[in-house]
Amino acid sequence: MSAMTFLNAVEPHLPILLIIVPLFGALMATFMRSGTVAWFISLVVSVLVALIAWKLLNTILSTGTPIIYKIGNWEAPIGIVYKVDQLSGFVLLVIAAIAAVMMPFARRSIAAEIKQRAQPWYYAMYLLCLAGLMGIVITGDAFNAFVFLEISSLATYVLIALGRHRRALLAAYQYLIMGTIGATLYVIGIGLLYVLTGTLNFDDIASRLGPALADPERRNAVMAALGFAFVGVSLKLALFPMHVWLPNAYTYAPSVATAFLAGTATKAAIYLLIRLLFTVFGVSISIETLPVPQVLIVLSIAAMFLASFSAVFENNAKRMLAYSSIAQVGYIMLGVGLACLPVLAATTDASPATTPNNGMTAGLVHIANHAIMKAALFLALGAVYYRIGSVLYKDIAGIGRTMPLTMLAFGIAGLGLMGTPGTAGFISKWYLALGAIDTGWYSIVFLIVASSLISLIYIGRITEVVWFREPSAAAAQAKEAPLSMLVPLWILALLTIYLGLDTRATVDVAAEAAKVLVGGIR
Amino acid sequence: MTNELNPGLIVILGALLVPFLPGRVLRGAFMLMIPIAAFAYLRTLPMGDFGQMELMGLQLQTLRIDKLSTVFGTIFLIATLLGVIYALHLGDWVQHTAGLIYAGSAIGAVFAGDFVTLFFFWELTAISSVFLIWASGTANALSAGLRYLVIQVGSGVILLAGVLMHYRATGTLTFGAMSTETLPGTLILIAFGIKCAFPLLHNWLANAYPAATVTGTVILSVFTTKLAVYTLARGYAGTEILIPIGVTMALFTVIYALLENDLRRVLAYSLIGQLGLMVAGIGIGSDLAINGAVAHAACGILYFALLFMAIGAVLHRTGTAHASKLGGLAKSMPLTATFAVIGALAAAAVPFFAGFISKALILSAAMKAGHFWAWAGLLAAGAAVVIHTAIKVPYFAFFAKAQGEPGTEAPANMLLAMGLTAALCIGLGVYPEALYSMLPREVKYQPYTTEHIITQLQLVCFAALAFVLALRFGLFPATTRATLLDSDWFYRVPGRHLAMIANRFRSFTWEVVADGIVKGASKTYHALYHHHGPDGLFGRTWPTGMMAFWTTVTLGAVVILSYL
Amino acid sequence: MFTNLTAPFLGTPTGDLIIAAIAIPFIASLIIPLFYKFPNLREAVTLIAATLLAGVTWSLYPTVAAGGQPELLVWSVAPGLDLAFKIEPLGMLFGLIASTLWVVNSIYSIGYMRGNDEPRQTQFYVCFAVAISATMALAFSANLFTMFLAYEVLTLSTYPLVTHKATEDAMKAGRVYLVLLVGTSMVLFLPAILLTWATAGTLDFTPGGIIKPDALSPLLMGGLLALFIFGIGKAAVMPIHFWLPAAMVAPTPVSALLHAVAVVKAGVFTVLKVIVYVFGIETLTSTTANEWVVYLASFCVLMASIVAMNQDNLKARLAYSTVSQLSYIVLGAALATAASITGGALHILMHAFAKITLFFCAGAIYITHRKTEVSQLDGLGRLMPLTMFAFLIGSLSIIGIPPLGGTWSKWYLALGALDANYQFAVAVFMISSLLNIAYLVPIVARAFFKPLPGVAPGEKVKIAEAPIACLIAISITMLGCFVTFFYADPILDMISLIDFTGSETNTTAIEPSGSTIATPDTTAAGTTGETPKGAINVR
Amino acid sequence: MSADQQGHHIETPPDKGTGATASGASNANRIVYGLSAICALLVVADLFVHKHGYFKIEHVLGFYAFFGFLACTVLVLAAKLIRAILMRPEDYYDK
Repeated sequence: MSAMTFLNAVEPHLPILLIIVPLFGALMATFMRSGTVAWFISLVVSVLVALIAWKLLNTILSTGTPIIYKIGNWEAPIGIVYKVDQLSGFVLLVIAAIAAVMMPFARRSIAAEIKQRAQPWYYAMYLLCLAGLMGIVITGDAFNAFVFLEISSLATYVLIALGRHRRALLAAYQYLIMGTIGATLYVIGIGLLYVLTGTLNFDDIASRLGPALADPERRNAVMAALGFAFVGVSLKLALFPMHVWLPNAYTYAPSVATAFLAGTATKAAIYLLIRLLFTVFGVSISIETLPVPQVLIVLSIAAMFLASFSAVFENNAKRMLAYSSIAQVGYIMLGVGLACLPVLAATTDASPATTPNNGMTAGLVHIANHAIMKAALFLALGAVYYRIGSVLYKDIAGIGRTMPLTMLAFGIAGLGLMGTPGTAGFISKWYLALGAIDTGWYSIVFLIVASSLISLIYIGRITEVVWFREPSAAAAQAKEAPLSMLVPLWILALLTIYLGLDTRATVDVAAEAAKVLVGGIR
Repeated sequence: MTNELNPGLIVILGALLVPFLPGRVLRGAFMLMIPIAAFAYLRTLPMGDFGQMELMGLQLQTLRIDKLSTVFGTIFLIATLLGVIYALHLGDWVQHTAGLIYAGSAIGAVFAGDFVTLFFFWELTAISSVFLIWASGTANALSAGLRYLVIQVGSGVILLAGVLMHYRATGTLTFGAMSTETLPGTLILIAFGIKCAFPLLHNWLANAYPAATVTGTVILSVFTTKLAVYTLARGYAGTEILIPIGVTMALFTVIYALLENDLRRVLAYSLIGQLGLMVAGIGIGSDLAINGAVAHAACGILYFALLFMAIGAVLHRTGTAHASKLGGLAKSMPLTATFAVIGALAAAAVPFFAGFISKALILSAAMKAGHFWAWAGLLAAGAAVVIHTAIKVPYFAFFAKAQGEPGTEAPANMLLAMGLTAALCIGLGVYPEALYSMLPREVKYQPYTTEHIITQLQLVCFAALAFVLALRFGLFPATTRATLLDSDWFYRVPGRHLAMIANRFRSFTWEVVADGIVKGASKTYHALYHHHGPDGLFGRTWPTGMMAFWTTVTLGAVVILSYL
Repeated sequence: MFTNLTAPFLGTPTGDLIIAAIAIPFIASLIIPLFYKFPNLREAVTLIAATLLAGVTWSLYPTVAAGGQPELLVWSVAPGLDLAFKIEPLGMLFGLIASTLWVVNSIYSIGYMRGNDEPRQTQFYVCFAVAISATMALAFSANLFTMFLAYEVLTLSTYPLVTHKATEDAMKAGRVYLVLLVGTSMVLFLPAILLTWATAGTLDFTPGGIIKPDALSPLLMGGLLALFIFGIGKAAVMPIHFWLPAAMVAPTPVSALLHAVAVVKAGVFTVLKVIVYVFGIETLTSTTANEWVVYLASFCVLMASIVAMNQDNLKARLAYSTVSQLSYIVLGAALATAASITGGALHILMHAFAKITLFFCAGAIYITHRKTEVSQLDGLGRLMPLTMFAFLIGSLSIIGIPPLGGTWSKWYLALGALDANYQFAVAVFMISSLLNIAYLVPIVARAFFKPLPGVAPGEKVKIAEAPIACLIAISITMLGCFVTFFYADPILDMISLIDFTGSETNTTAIEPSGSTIATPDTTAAGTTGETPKGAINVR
Repeated sequence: MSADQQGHHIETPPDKGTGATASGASNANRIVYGLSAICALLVVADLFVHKHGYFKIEHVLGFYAFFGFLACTVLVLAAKLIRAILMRPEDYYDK
């Protein structure tokens, strides 16, 4: 059997492989004694998953039609269907790529932060989490999505609990409680939907909700379903004010886990919310019947500001970035919220139906951009932690002098976070603001830029600490991070710049997805 | 190109070489050569417009030779030569260079055919001349020089504004006859008026000239004001408003000249008075009057230079020029005293001295044009000159009872300069045709008629009699070291207070605003820190129950909102 | 997936030169750190790069002077966000100034940094080169996005220079610098660009502007202009000027080239570009949206001068002077006439030479005699005659005295004020000249004519001038003040190539030599196709 | 400074000043008389001069003499009056 025929035979099954490979990898890793071997398995699996995701997205973009994979060849209402369209393909690739890129980094970092005994366990949970996230995104079934959500969440609790700090356990515990609440709310929501429509398939629910809504007796149930599902998923993606589990979880998790979670976990949840709002409930319900856009916009803006302010005053770099993540989630959700609002009379000559929605584009682009930038930032801190065992400001003072390459990458990603032109962050901000202008909410434009000004302050503050303060005792002793750490870090940092200058990989795809999602609105 | 170079530039270029020449002798010889060379060059130039060039899109005419410019150029060059001789003893290259650049730019301005070139040299006179004041090195000289500079450059910028408007309105830059009907014409007149020390715009002169160095004052007395007279003669001949202005200048300065104690300041005021005569002449505007103004400018240059030289020599030797500290120097400085007297006689317009042949033209012109009051005013001012300049200056310096140390005779170069100037004063008085032939307008005038001689002598002698009698009966105002209020009071007292109050107000508001900003920022900071700091509501770790509570609240809110 | 991956890279000879102009300093910034142990080699890299860059920009000049506008689309980042360059006369002028003065400044820097024994010199030269690279990109930018990108890079690359001393004061100043410049650009400039994009559908600098007079309500039009004016914080229009005096903690070469030339001029240059190519002077004058800027800029011109008078610190005084002078250019832009914009552009040149001279002198005084305050300069002219003479020349050029370059910019600015019918602005320029005297000339007077403390008046003193590298630089820029008076015609010719109306066929008055520029009568609302009334002869 | 203040008090005594040319009061008197004589002569000369004046007043006998004397006297007296108004201490502006 030649390689070619093998690939041809495998190709139709790529969607399920996306889940099976990491699951199998996790299983293998569990039985390993050596952390290094487990790491190697994870590395191979991650890269494989990323390649599969890339292949899938390419296929969709070239054919333009979604890939539908029926598990066991059962038809939709009965069987579970995996569906890869532009949106899910995009998010899959983002998550898989982030997971793969940081694997080289993980070995040394994990070896330093986690007890030898627990290392294979870490990698197993890591792959399990990856499988769960992939599943959330790829599935076309509401309950299946719940299952994957729980898989990834459970793995996450373990990942967090593996953190060296004694508070890691508390953080994991809190997240466990909150995650369970979120999952419960979500399951109540889809339970209601099942009662109303008799199906769990996203597309089928969508097609059957219309009559349900028209029926005054069932109308309230639809609204309740949406409310529960919305709040449940929002909790997972740390929408303000349900974000409070996040700072501690990110702060006390092992460095690589933080970077991984910050880049991927919330993104999968965001995907699920978008899927629910735009595909399942559909534009007419989520937007015209319910105040979802208003709620989203208000909460997002609150997140952008309140969390950013907290980031300004933080003295723990990881925690600062955690707050920043909450704010950045606000950006993404603001884009989603703006996408829900009616667009004013076309400001450009092109006809509205063919122009992608700027708000949604911004939200989706920022999923990728934020994942990259935040992963880079956390990885840089991971490298610092690896060298000096702390990320408190007082300890990392002046570390730019001893770890210049690490901190330079940190600085570049930081610029991206501020939305400096020439970085990926600017592109997100640009489309987000355009989305606000499209809807006529000029004031939001100013809120967006004002909040990025706050990010200037917190990034500026840490920059000053690491570059201009006199080195602390620990920082003065530090050495530059090893190459295995620098390479992933710099790949992400350079991506931050590259994606700010060449947006075909992000904006074009996101715009396609936005067109598919929101096309009907205009 | 070579015959299209403005003679002023020759002087300026020469001046720029001066600092690099070693040794006082070589430097002195070179400096003497500069005005002579420029003069020789000027003689070779035919009448006409030359030096056309385009600079920054502007059509310039950098050299205009006609009778008006030639007579001023010639007398300026002569004065330059005299000034150089007078300053030969100095070792200070700064003053030499500045003085020559100053002279060169005044000469250049005279030969400028367009407003841009004029403006160029106009500003250059201001910048270069201020060094002659600063070179005194006293605190007073520094501040007086600064005020002088601001006012001079102020004249320049007003000129610039006027020129720009003129250019925009007419599209031409040629400097010709102007009208005061228009805003640009008025602005340019004001600019000229500042340099010409029009009433209320005059105080820079009285402040700066006495503050300058000994040699500096001599040079200063020549150029700035006479350049202004030239520009007025070119641009505003026959502008009636100039007549009252001129008469006012001639009359009000008498008071100050009578009262001032500092003899250089006396001369400064007197200079303004004589400028008034010229301004009035230009205002009258007849051929005779213009000729008179030009001739009087030429003569005025000579005899004021001579007087400033003499008083300068006194200052040089005794260290003071205050009437109350001088006296009796005729014995120790006989030659200087003699020259001073010659200058005084010329100033008093005694027949056969320079002033006589020029002043007569203006008075006759006023008479012929029927300007009775102007004529009477100028006549009165002319009589007063006899007292405050011709008698008071030499008297208190050389003949009154000695109040201070006796000096020694002036250095040879000063004496030479004074001697030459004195000779010119007498020469022109005796042979007026030398000057008359150069005057711009074609008018025949004979100053030496019996009637004219007699009447002028009457005027002079009775004025002298009045002085003698006033002195005798104690009516002559005492010369006291004091400050006389003048128009500079307006900006030096209320103006300065106003500026200080405004500045205090500015810094006060500044502080209030800055304070407000700082306080506001710090309040915001603390409020934010309170809520967002590590221990704040949004920064600390919440208990799990609270997290769950807020989740519930959000759920409730969303659901309730859905039903609304 | 990447169907449009072929880069739209239009490789033309001039295009390569544009890339070279931006790449040379950038590559230099990468090479400099390699030689951190060999200061001579390191400085050689800077000097070679500077010379090369100047050569490249000057080789572009003939094309632009002949009426060409080399273009280069490097990359299309996203729809509307093109990384593109186009050299029009204003940009050419600014590029020439920045690149030429970088050579001079590099010479000076060597003298200064070594004379002062400064730490972290490698970092200094690296950041400097990056800043120059950004300046070139900004000068040659073809649209607002590219300009904004370069603008931000310029801010960020100069931040380490401002904080070079790494003292608490320097950090504080750096914070002000960063927050004000990045802050205004993010909070105001960026929304302005966004609004422009939403309104006009393009960000390209287009002759005649891209915003139509009726595209926005008068209030929004004024508001958009306000976003630009205040958003471009580098132009230091009050009250966004605090960063400039704060930035004076930087080493003097930084103050000289960056905070007197590159950075601040980048600000006013941006303002000029926005007025000419984004709004278009017709749009502005017909909607009178520019009116308030005229008053604001006038206020700044005078107020900053008054503040300057009260500064004892020499560099602070010069900084406030810069604030005032920058407002000249903003005022020229706001007057929105061909002549005033010509004047503004000329002032970029003239003020650059004059102010860099003044800063060079201030630095020379500091490294030789450790004097920083005006009140300490008594008699210093006897010790440093050349330096103080250069200071005088620089001051006179700023005042606008012929034969120094400053005369011409004032001339055209005032002409423009007359054309725009703002007579009072003429008065502002004139009064400001006098204020300039009041805060600049006393420094020279004091240095030359007050006695040197501790030395008897007649006593000979030994001349103690700055290092020779500094003196060379000072002399060059001082001579530049003269040269720009006598030989600025080519610059004027080049500026007059600017097409202010965007309708070349309409303005028949434009000749190939560009000797005249016609703009339609400001009140006639510029209906195209009509022969412009009251064609204005700029020259 | 003290020298200046002293200078402030040094005044030229106007009454004694007349004869202050070291020759004493008689010398001064001689000047007065001599000058008066010359003046008288000049007025007499006026009788023999034919005048071409444009203004009638010029033809009055001894007009120029009278005018010169009067103008000077008036201006001197005016100056003496105005002195009181304009005179300030020497360091007036320095305060």
